[in-house]
Amino acid sequence: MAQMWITMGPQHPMTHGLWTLRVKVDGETVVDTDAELGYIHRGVEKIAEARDFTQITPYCDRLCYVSAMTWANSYIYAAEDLLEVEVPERAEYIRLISAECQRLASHLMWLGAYGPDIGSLTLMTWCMRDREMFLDLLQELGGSRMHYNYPRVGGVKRDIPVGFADRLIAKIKLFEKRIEEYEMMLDESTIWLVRLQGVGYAKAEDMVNAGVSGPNIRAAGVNYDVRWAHPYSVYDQVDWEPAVEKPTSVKGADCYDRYRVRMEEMRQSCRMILDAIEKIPGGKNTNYASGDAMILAKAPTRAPEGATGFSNYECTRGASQFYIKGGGDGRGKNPYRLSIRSPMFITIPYVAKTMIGYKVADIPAIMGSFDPCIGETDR
Amino acid sequence: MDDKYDLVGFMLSRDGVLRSSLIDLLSGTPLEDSASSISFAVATFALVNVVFLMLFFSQFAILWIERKAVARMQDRYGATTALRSLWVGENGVTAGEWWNMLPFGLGTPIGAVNKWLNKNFGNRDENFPTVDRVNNRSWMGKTILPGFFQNVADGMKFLVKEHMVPQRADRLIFEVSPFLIVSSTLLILGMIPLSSGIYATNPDLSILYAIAIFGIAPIGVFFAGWSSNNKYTLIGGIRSAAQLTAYEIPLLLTLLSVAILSGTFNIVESIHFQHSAGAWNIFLMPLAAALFLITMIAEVERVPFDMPEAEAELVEGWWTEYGGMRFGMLFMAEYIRTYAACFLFTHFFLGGWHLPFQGTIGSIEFLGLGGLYLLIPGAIMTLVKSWLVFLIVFVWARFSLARIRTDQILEFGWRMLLPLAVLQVFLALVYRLYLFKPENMADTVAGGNAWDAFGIPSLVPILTTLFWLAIFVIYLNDEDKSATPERMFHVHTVEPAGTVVPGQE
Amino acid sequence: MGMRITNEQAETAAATLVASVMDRYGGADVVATVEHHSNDFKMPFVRIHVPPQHWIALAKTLRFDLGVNYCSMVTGTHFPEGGDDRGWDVVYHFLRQPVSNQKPHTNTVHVAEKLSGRDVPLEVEVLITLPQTDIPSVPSVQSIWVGADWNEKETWDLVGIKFEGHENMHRVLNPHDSPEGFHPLQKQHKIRYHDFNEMYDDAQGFGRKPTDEGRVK
Amino acid sequence: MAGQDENYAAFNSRALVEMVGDVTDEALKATKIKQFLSVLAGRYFNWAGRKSLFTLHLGIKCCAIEMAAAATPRFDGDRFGVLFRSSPRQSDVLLVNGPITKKFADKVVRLWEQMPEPKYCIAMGECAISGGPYFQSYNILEGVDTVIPVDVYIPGCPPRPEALIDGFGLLREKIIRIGAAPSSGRKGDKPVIVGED
Repeated sequence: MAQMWITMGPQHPMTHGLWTLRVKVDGETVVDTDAELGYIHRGVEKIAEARDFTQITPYCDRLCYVSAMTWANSYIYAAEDLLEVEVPERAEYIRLISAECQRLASHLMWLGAYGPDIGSLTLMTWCMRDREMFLDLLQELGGSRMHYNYPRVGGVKRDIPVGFADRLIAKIKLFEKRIEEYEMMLDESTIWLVRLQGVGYAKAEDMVNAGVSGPNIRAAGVNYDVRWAHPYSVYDQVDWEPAVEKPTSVKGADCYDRYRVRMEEMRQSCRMILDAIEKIPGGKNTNYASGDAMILAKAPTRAPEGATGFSNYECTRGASQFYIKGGGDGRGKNPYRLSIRSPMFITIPYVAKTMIGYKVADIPAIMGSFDPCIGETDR
Repeated sequence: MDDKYDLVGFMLSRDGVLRSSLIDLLSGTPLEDSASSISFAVATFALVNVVFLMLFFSQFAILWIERKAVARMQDRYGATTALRSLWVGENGVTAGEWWNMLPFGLGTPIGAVNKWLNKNFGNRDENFPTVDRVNNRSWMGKTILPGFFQNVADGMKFLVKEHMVPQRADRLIFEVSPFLIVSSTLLILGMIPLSSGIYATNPDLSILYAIAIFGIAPIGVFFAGWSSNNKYTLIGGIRSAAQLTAYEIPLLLTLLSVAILSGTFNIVESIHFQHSAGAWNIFLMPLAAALFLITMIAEVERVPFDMPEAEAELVEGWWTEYGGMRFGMLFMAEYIRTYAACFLFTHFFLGGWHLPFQGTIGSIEFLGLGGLYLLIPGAIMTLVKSWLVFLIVFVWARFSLARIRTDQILEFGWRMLLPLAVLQVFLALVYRLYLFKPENMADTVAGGNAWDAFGIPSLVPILTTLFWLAIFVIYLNDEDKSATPERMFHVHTVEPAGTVVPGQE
Repeated sequence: MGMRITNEQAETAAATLVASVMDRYGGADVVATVEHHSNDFKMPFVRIHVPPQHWIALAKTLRFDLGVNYCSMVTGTHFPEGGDDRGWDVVYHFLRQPVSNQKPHTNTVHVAEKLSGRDVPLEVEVLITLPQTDIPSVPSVQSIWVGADWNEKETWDLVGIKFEGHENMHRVLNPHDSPEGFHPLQKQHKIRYHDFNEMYDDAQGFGRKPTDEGRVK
Repeated sequence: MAGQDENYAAFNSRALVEMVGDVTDEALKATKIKQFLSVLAGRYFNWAGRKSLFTLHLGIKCCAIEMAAAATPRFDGDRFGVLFRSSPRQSDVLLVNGPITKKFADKVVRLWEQMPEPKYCIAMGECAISGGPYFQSYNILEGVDTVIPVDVYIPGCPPRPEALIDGFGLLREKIIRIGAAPSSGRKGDKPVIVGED
């Protein structure tokens, strides 16, 4: 059969968003690929130059619609680096708990979207069902289902409500059982194994050189994690360890490793949350008023000319980084230049090349296993 | 044993009520000479229509079964669409008194009925209209057969959708292939008896005929995939052709073993054999039953063998370009094929219209309970059995399994199913030649006992079932949890990743 | 229990990298210093000012001699009123990650407090200042870090920094039919470069409506 | 690539099919049965059309996640016959759930034109209605209604799944007015906005 180019996208079930993958197939085998991005480029970096530092947070929420809290936190750490703010420890704990809840929700969304890619439709509804638990928890903090606008420069918007801790612990305990349920459903299924194992190999050093980060690196056998390598929160005080896989081939990690490492990360997040909610300073059932010194530190609103802020944050899909130059118009009220580094923007072209040589049916399996999110990719 | 309710005899036999009355009616008219053939034609037409309508409308049940069963598997409630909104409108917005637009006041009774329905079964007063609306609480959320009419609505909607043909498509073949698929699928229903007395036609080689009809639709699928002039549909058509070719052969061998065991190529006679010999075929050939189900799932292209219409990579597979009623017909054809597969499994392995333990319970003399038990119509039994097969096998497999890759499908078909089917043929030969006692066959209520051994009645089916059950249990538990998980299937990589620069080849 | 790289480890690692850079490029007005973040942990990082003509050599040194293996982000900035000597900034952010290929059925579990020398994760920020010009250009490091490829594409697309020697440069976020030389993050552009009415006067052809409008309802 | 009129069949099949279609249309026009059925059967076809709204599986941005959540156990849009198809040929509703960039405007118009009549468009979320938070951006259109006629607007950033389900309900309110008896013009002729009542 002759070789032909197939254009997958922008509207395609495989893409998990809006982008185009041009695939050159020889029969059922992929011989060449080409990625095309930019279908939802909103120009957030330009808009941010006309907003002050508090107004930028909602845009960072909307950068990645699956893990809004982590992206808002990532920006907030950069802004605190720029404005030289010391954050109270209780606020750090609350940020950690909220970010890990968001990580659970995001990984559940990934697993739910990965099920239809492989063909199991029930997995999607189950994962979304469990995701609702954590959306409710985050809703108690931020007041919205998806975009919370919760962290502030110097702390968080409001304290955890009374009784939040009990609900959190109960739901985490329930969810730890649900993880075993999913593993029983998937790891015991031979079809799931033969679809994921031996597909989409990626070596660790190649991925690092190409800019891939996060769980995809840890799936290749190294426990490199921004949370301990470039520490930014109280992750050194709570009980956890980075999830890491043992790839079974010299060719690196395959889709099954990436699936396993995300399941393991969900376990670690549960462990982290259960430990942090006990260690939180000021007590887990006390509720400080908004703006209290325990949860919100005084922060300047103007950045000096020439000051820069940088944050390196372990987002759910990899290392998300913000670089802010202070001293813009309005005498420093808003950034002169806000630069966003999205992990998926660099990962997607690499993944497109990773598919070469596999079958057409493996394209969604490989693409989905890297967890693409186009909102952060196009900014 | 024949079913009590003999529609065929009622309509077609020369002294049956219908034909005799027709002949009496025509006597004395110029048509008297040909009265016999005319009555035969009329009776055949009536019979075929009755059987076809029974089969066709009973398939709305499996659509409903699938929809609600899937909802339960996914912790949802499922479709709740009912006919109520015909008279209560949508959220209180109605279409006005549309019946007054009918000419000559024909709509007046419709208006009266509508008023009565609204008075008795209308919406209750709602305190929070939006909340009740979104949570589907109007009329306390109670509906008749919730969701049953959803499929009716889908079908009727497709009727009025615009018909589009892609500009570059080969228009003739694009238009013809759905009709090829649908017509060949409907022909299968002609071969399927609902009971010994209710069938459209019953040729001697009906098994071969049904399977031959099954083999026609793939051609239409490939035509549809090619003529749409779309790369997704083309790949889907090619996948479908390869897959169906690979799975036809094990299917035919399985049915050959059934025919060998029951000594006939006729569906009705094979069902009679299962009762007369005293055991259903599934207890004699569990392997054949499993092979038949697997190959049939592949034949009707459902998960896990739905590569031709894989939503993930091929948008909707080979019917991506079909919209409107063409898509509705293809959708219906797929379900008719599935339904026919359920019927064939019921007839070949589950004893067709025979009741469970018909011989034992049917021969109870106490208070005539056996007679009462035998009064259950065989057609109902056939429908219930095939619905259960659909629910337990097809729906459950579709929504709990994932999708296999094309090369794995073909590898599975050629390397595992084909040898097993050959083995099953030999097993059937051995059973028929050495373990089968023809002299013990009896076509009575109690049934025969042709499968006894050493004087123990029906020892052969018991031992066979236990043997295969043991093998199944061992296969389930033999995996070594502690061993390092070795990768099972490796994909051959033609070029290492990243070595090809796009645009330069 | 959680772990983290301590400040002492990071300080020593940064100091060694700064020393090795300085004794090699000290003469060529390359300035490498150890800076500190100003949020909670005050973690140190390395900031290197390099003129564009020495950038490729320094990049090769960083990548192959000093083990800086991860190019995370490229930021271009436009300073219209920055004066003649500082019209544009190009900031590369690099990370040093202790990641290596694994043998089958094995993995590497680092313990942060025990890491030392080349294995300590480090953050390097390379600052290239360009004079005031219409076509700012720096040499491309696409061939040294694969990760720099699409970052540089994006920087050219949005800011208009020209990367010499970058193969297959094309627009990645803006539409391919964007006007030549339109780079939205340059300061002379408003957030919306088209006027409000232009959209409906069909300037870019986006005012077009499907032909079946009105038949639908 | 085959030309527009080039054809692989032995004779010009297009002419044949069109001729047959014209004959059928003439035969239908000749009789008056069409007018009678259009009233009587029209109401039942209208019921079918509004009860099964197949939505195009198009996920643009944040609201796509809520669109997916509307099909999951807690909200379950399937109760109201809302299914998601991946092919525009088989879908009735184009659910625009995100900002329309200049790069995507042509594509979304093409998707709209690939859908068969009758078809409806729902603008979900601020971005699809007006550009929302990105209203000022250099790459965003002010709402999808600059390129596509919209039936129902669902405000929110993002709207909750309940709002989406209610938006489908309001779309059904709009459809039931099609071919309805002339009466006091209730809402349904103008674009519907969720939460208006």
